[in-house]
Amino acid sequence: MIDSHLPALIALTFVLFSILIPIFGLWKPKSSQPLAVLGSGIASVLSLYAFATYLQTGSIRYFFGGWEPPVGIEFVYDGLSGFFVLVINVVAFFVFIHSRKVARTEYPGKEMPYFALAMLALLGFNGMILTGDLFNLYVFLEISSLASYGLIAIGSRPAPYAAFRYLIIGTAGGTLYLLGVGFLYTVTGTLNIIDMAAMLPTFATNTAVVAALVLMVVGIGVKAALFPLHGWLPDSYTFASSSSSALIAPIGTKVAAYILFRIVFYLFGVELTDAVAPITTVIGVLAAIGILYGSIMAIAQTEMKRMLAYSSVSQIGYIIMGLSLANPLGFAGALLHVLNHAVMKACLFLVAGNLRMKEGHSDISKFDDSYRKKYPWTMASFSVAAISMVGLPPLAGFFSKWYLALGTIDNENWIFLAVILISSLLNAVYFFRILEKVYMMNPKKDQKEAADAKRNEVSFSMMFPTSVLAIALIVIGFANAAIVGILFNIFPM
Amino acid sequence: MKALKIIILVLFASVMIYAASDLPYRGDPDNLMHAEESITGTEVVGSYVIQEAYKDAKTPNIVTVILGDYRSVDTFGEQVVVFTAGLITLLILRSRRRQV
Amino acid sequence: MRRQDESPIVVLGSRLLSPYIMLFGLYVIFFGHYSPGGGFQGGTLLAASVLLIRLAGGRRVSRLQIQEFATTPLAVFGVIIYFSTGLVAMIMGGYFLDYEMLPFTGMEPAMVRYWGILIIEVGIGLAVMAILVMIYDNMVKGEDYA
Amino acid sequence: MLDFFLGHYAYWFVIILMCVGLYGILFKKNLVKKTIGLAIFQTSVVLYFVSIASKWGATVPVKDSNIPVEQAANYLNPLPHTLMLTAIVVGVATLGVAFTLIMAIYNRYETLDEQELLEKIQ
Repeated sequence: MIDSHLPALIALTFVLFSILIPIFGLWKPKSSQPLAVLGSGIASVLSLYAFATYLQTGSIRYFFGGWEPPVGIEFVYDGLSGFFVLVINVVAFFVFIHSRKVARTEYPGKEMPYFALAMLALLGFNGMILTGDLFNLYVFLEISSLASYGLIAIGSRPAPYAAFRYLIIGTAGGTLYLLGVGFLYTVTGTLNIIDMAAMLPTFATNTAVVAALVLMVVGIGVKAALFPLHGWLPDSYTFASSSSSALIAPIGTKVAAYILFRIVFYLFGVELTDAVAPITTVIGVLAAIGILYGSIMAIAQTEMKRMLAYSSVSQIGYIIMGLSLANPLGFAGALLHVLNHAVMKACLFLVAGNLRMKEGHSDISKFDDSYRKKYPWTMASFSVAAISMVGLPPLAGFFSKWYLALGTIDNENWIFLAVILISSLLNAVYFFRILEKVYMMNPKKDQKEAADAKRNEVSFSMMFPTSVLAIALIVIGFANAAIVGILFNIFPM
Repeated sequence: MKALKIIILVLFASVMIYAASDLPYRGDPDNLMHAEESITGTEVVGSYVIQEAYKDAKTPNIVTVILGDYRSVDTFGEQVVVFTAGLITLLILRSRRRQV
Repeated sequence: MRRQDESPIVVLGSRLLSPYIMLFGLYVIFFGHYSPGGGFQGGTLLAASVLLIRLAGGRRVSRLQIQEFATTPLAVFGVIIYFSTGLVAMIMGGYFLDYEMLPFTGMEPAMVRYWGILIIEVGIGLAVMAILVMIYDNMVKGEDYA
Repeated sequence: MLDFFLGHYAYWFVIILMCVGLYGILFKKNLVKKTIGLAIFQTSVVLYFVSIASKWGATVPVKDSNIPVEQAANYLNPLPHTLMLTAIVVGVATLGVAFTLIMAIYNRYETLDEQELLEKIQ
């Protein structure tokens, strides 16, 4: 009986906890963070169970209010949405474990609204992934965006300004998406994705449909930080508090990329998308430019969080590029990269959070070899994630790039292949310079102080999620064949 | 920078005019979204709710029935959006001193 | 800061108007089944009546109406009403927000839906009122932590 | 030609309003004015949805016992109206958050001009 309710239960868990946290938080503010961990833990278990159920019995459609789809709203739990839900909920669970100490130092006395908002942001992300209705997607998009603005505005001094810029551009993007939905509704008369997908081939030459596709891709592209629309991202991630950026960086842009997958593969279909407008080619080229631009800008940064933010711009390009290849290999590579990048980015931002907590900064130029003595576990996790980011074989990052490269070879798209290879080299440049500072001979001027550096590891609640995510990267690397086998089955054609 | 902004504005306006040129006429009862049945044979929401709303919920105001019943998850999401806005003011503007 | 002058005319006018606005808000919520209206519109009107008193009378008078610390629980309560309505329907064996499954015995399904819509409209009205007042209160304080 | 114009004039007004809103977002330096532009931009989409809901010779979507509901052409399409109730509320919530952020910015930097803000942040 519970099986048929799973899609709704995953999202409703977050509603329940976003209600429980204010109730208990007003009474005992300290209880907010454990409740958030509990909530996302339950959601992770549910999504794991739901994915196992999906593998056995197939996709689940959930009709809210008992109304059949064209009239009512449905949640669709199929392979793609199940995979994304699983990834984001598990990553969020580890980030919440980590944020206990951060909450006490960076925004004391504000745990209750902070964690309630984090729950609401996750509700929005889960709802966006699961929903099968275009307007309902807009509602969840706005929930998640508003909550993200709030989370980003907490942090260092310029954080509200970064959040405000994100608000302006993000809301404009959301409104463009709504307008695109309006055009599609005017032409077809329905809002359900499955229903509309059956009708759209009739209207392939309608200019309103062409404009709707362009507007929706631009609107969602803002959220996904697709290359020319990425302007809000570096400032937001840099100025936000460590736990906010660790929560939003791995999850937010992935979910927007998922909406692009939905629109291109499921709503329009690849052939129709290309017949309507050369969208896949255009976003592929933009993604390639974004990969190179993000990597080069990341090299120029000296602040670790800003470097990671630019690296996000570059990595989201891989996912969009896999989408634009529109073949099974590219699709599997992109999805595997969603998983890998979510884990890697979460791990790296948690490392940045650990350093900020202990050292008070995350400025790369001040790193030296006393760090490896002081923070052995943090730095080991960082090394694993960084090497995986560069894409060296036994680790997870290698395999997603491998499948993407195979996909480009399959399409005989040599330029994209070159972009992937060059970008890997650039990644190596900006990650190995940190590893070099930490592990190679780079002693402090004051020798005595360096020799006195004692082990000063962060507390267990911060070290545990960081290390688990790093170990997960190794596990994913060895289990890649099984994961890719599942991902090939998800491919819609 | 200013030139880029002007280009964006002009581009947007031209996309919109391009789209509007093929939109159905306003108020034409033969539009697909007002039709009784869609081209694939499924229900069209706009007509279905007009015909069935009173039978389903005994409520004359059709908009209320859609809002509260057919698309109640949208409305729930809407309430959550407002709730989110309230929490954000609480998060950003409340002082450091513990309230309550 | 300037001394706050209380104008008796403004206070009197607001106090005269406020109950009627509140009444109209309740009317809009409960008459949403028969005419344009509903939870959001009515909740906004309720909030307007509360805010009128807050604007005219200042803190001293508004304390008698809705206290500042009460707004968050009220908002949560409004969300709970909507959420639990859906959840009860789910526990009774239907889909989330399937009002037919609500445990009203001896009523035909259409009437159960009628009452279900009313319950959630009340929840929305409560939440919207509480949150708009909450936003106003927080903005008036306007203290920032940095 | 006249037919085309009469069928589409509502859309042209929406487009003009939208461009006004986008102009506000792109060119205005003051954060409050930017927010106003954003509000205009959102409202124009609301107007678009309301304008597509209309049918010639139909009445408001509240059941009237004198007008049979069996012919759907007698009533306006209620779905866009419902969607826009949601979108309006979302817009209001966004404005509330925007002004909250503006207040937080003003408390810290005591200016709302974008140029000055950027100088003060550097």
